[in-house]
Amino acid sequence: MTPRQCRWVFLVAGAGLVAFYLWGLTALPGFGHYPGPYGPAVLRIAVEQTKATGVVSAVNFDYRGFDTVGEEFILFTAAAGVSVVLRKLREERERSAVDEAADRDVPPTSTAVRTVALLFTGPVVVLGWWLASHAQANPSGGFQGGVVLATAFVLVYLAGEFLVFQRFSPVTLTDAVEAVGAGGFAAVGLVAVLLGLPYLKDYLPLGQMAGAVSSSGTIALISFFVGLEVAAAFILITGELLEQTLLIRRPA
Amino acid sequence: MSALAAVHTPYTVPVAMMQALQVTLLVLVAAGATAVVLIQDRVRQVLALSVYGVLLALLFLAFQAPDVTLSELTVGAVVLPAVLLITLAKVRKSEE
Amino acid sequence: MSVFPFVVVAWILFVGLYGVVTSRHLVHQIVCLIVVQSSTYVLLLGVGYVTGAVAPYFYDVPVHTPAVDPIVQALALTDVVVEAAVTALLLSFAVQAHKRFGTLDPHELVSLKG
Amino acid sequence: MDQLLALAVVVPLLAAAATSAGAPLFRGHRRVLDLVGLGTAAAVAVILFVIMIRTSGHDQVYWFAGFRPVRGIAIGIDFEVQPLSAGLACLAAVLVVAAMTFSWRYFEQVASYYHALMLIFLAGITGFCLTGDIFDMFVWFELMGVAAYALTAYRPEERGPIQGALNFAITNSVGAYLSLSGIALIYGRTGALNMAQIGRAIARHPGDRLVVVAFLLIIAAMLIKGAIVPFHFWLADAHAVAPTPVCVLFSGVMVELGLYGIARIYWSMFGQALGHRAAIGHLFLALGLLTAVTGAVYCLRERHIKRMLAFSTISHVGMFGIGIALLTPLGLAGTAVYVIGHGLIKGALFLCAGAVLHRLSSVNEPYLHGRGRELKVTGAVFTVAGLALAGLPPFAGFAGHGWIDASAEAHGLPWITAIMFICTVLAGGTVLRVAGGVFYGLGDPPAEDPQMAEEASEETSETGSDEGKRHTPLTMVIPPAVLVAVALGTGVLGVLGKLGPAVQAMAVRFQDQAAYNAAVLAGANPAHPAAVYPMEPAGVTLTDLLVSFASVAGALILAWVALYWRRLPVLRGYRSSDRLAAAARRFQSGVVNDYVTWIVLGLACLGGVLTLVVS
Repeated sequence: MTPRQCRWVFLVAGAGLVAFYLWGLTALPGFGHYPGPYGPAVLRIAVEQTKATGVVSAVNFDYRGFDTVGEEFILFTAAAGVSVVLRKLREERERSAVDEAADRDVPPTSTAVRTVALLFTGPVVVLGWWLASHAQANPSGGFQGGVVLATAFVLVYLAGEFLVFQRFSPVTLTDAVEAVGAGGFAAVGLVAVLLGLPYLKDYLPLGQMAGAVSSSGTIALISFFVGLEVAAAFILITGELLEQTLLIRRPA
Repeated sequence: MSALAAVHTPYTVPVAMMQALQVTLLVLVAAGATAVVLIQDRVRQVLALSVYGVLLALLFLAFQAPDVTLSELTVGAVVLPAVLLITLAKVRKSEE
Repeated sequence: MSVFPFVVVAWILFVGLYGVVTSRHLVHQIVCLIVVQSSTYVLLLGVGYVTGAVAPYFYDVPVHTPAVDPIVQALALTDVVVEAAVTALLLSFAVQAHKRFGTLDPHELVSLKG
Repeated sequence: MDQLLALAVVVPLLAAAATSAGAPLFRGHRRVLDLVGLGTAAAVAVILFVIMIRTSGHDQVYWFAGFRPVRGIAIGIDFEVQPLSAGLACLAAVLVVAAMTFSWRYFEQVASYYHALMLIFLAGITGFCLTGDIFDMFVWFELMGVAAYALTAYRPEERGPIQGALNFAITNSVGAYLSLSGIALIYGRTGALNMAQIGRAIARHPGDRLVVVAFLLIIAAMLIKGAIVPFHFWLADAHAVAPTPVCVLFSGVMVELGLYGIARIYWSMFGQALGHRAAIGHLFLALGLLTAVTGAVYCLRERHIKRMLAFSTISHVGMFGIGIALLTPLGLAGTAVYVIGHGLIKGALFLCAGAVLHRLSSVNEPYLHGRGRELKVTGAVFTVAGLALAGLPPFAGFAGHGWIDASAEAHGLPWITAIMFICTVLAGGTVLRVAGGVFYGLGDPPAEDPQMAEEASEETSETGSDEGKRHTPLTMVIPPAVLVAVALGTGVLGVLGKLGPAVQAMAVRFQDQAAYNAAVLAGANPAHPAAVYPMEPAGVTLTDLLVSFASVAGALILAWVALYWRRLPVLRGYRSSDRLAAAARRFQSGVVNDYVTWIVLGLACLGGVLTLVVS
C-alpha cells in the first residue's frame, strides 16, 4: 500500500474499530461506579492481613505478587535485549569519550547545570532509597524508587562526563545487580516453597504496627529487590544508548 | 446509570469540584495525545510526550491513584523522553 | 460524565493507531505506540474509579474508609513497566536500523518481501 | 497443591538470572553456560511431563501465596493445569532442549544473554500455558514477546533481523495493548481477573455487547501471535531472519500458543456467555481456511528456505485453527496431536536448514541446487520430515490430521477435508522439492526470479568463519533426527489407538466450562465432564490411510513437477508472471505501517461480523 492508501484504509477501518470499541465501552457501568467484587474484597482484608497500609503495594507484592515476578523479568529481559542488540560489533570502533571539539555531539556542560546536577544527586539517591523502602505505607515502592535511583546516575552523567557515569556504573556490576534484583525476588518466593508453603507466601513474622517497614513481612524485602532490579535495568538501558551516541562510531 | 450511589467519606473532595478537575484533565490529555501524534518534528514531539506524561500523571492523581502518578511521572515524563532524546541524538547525525 | 472518560480512551487509541499507521519515522512511530498504550492506563484507572472514594492508602486515613479499586492501580503499574521495557527495546532496534539502512522511514526499512 | 506447578516457571527464571549474574565468572567457559541452559530446559521438560501425567485424572489448581478464593471471589493468582496445557508447554521445553543442543557448536561466540533469553522465553511460554488468570496471562505473554523480539534481533549486524524484529515487536505490541483494553473492559463489567470467575459472571447475562467487544479485543493479540490471515504478515519477516535455533521455537510452538490462548479464553470465559454459537465456530473456520490456503500458496512460491518453512507454518496454523473451530472434542484432540507432530517435524526441518546454513552459508534454494549432496544424514532427515509433513503414516501429524478430517465429516463439512488435503500437499510438496533439489541434485538447475534470489542471498552464515565447517558436528545432526523419531513414536501410539480416547477425554475436559469453574472456584473435580458435542470414534480407518498416502503421493508428484516443469509439454512455455509476484509483494510489503493497517482492518471486519452474529 502507498502511504496515501494506508491512511485512507486506516481512517475507515480505524473508525469502524473504534466505533465497535465505544459500543462496548458505553456498556460499562458508568465512570465512578466500579462494581467490584475484587477490589472491595481486597480492601476489606488487606491491611489486616498484610500489615501494609498501601494496599496497591500489598496487591503488587503479595496478592498479585506473581504478576510482579513476570513484570520484573520483562524489564530484565528488555535490558538484556538492549545490551544484546547494542553490543559493540566487530567492525565498529570506539572513540575516546573525551570531548573532541571537531566532532562534538553534545554541547559542553555549563557550570550551572553541573552544579545543580551535583547538588541534586545526593537528595535524589536518598529519595529513591526512601521510596523503595516504604512500599508498604505510602504511594511508593521498589519500582518508583528504582527509577528515581537510576535518575541519580543520569544526573552524574549530566554533571560530568560519560566516563564518570561509566565508572559509577560499570556494566558487569550493573548487570550482576540487575540479575540479583530479579533473581532475588524470585528466590524470596522460592524460600516459601522450601518451607512447604505456596510460592511467594509471606513467611516472615508480621509486626503489630500497620505501615512500618518491619511489619509487613516479605513486602519490604521484595520491594528492595525490585528497587535494585529496576534501578540497574534503567541504568543499563540508558548507559547502552548513551554509549551508542557518544562512543560507538562506524567503521573508519 | 448504575444502581450504586457515590460514596461519601470525611476525606471526600466535593464531587462537583472533583468532576470539574477530571473533565478538564481528560480534555487536556485527549488534546495532548493528539498533539504528540501530530507533531512531526522529532525533538518537539518528545518534549510534547513529556508534557503529555505530566498531564497523565495529574489525571491519575485526580483518579485517586498516587502510586501510578509517581510511576508515570518518573517513567513517562522523565526517563522515556530522556532515552528518546539520546536515541535521536544518535540517529540525527547523518540525517542532517 | 458517566461515559466521557471512556470516549477519551477511545480517542487516544484512535489517534495513537493513526500515528503508528501514518508515521514516516521510526522514533515517531515508537512514540505513537506509547500513546496507544497510554489509552490502556486511562481505561484501567477509569473502570476502577469510585466517585467520592479515597485513594487506597490507610496510613493517615482510617482503615475501611471507602476507597477506589487498588487492583487496577497495580495493573496500571505493571503496564507502565511493560511500556518502559518495550520502548527501550524498540529504540535499540531503531538505533541499529539506522546504522544498517541509513534511514528510519518504515517504508524504506525493507529487506525481505514477497 | 503441587509445588511443581510453580517450579515449572520459577526454575527457568532463576536459572536465567543466575547465568546473567554469574556472567563475569563464566567468561571463556561457555560450556558451563551451555550445560546450565540445557540442564534447566531438560529439568523443565521433565517437570512439565510429570505435571501432564499427574493431571491426566483431574485438573490441578495452584494458588500463589496461598490466597484461595473467598466465597467465590479470587483474590490471588492461580495456575489451572490440564494435560493439554501442560503438554503444549512440555513440547516447548523439548524444543528448547533440541535448540540448545543444536547451538552447542552453532554460534561461534555466544553472548552470555543467549541462554538467559532462551530460558526466559521458555518461562514465559510455561506461565502463559498454565495460568488461570487473564491479566497474568497478559504478563507472561508480554514476557514471552519481549524475549522473542530480542532473540529475533540477535544478529544486529544484518538488515533482515533488525527489520524482522521491528515488525514483529510493533505488530505484536499493538495487539497486546488491544488485549489489555479488552481485559480492562471485562474487568469493568465483572470486577474479576480470574478466568473462571469472569466466565461465571458473564454467563449470567447473555447478550451483553460489552462481552462481545471484550472477546474480540482480548483475542486480538492471540490472532496476531497465531498468524491468522490477515494478522500474519509479521511472521514471515521474523521467522526468516531469527537465528535458526530460535526459529524452531517460533514455528514449533510460539505461533500455536496464539491459538491455544484463543481456545483457553473461549472455553474458560466466553463460551457460555456467547452461547456456544455454531456461527462463531464458522467465523473461525473461515479464518482458518483463509490462513491455510494463503500460507500454502506463499509457501509454494518461496525460494528462501527458512521463509518457505515460515509460510508452511502459517498454512498449518490455519489447519489447527480449523480443528479448534469445529468446537468438537475430536477436532480439538486432533489439533493437539497435530500441533505436537508439526512442532517436532517443523523443528527438525528448521534445524536441518540451520545445518545447511552452517555448512554452505546459504539458505537460497536456487543457489543450493545440488550442493547439499554431502550432507547425507541431514538430507535424509529433511526428506523424511518433508514426507511426515505431507501426512505420511504413522507420524503424529497423520493421526491428528485424520481426526480433524473425521470430525469435520461427522459435522457435514467434507469440503474441509478437501481443502486441508490440498494445503498439506502444497506445503509438503514444497519441502520435498527443496529436499530433492538441494540434497539430491534432482531437477533442472533453476533459473530464478533475480529479485527473489537476491533477497534469499541476504541471509549470511550465522556461524562466523569458515573454519571447521568441513563436516557437520554431531550436535547439529542428532537433535533433528531425535525430533523426527519422537514424532514417529507419538504417531505410532496414536495409530495403535492408545492416544485417541485419552486425548479426546482431555479435550472434553478442556471444553467443559462448568468443570473448569468448579475446579478453580470450588476446588471440586467432577468425574464426568460434559462434552459440548458427543465423543466420536478416533480410530484409524482404511480411508484415513488411503487419504494420507494419496496426499504423500500428491506431494511427491508436486515436488517432481516443480523440479522438472520445464520438460513438461504443458508447462514448457510458462513464465512466472511478474504481475503475480508484484501482487504478492504488495501484500507482504515488509512495511510495518501496512501490517498495522491490516490488523485494524481485520479487527474492524471481525467486529462487524461478530456483532451481526451475536445480536
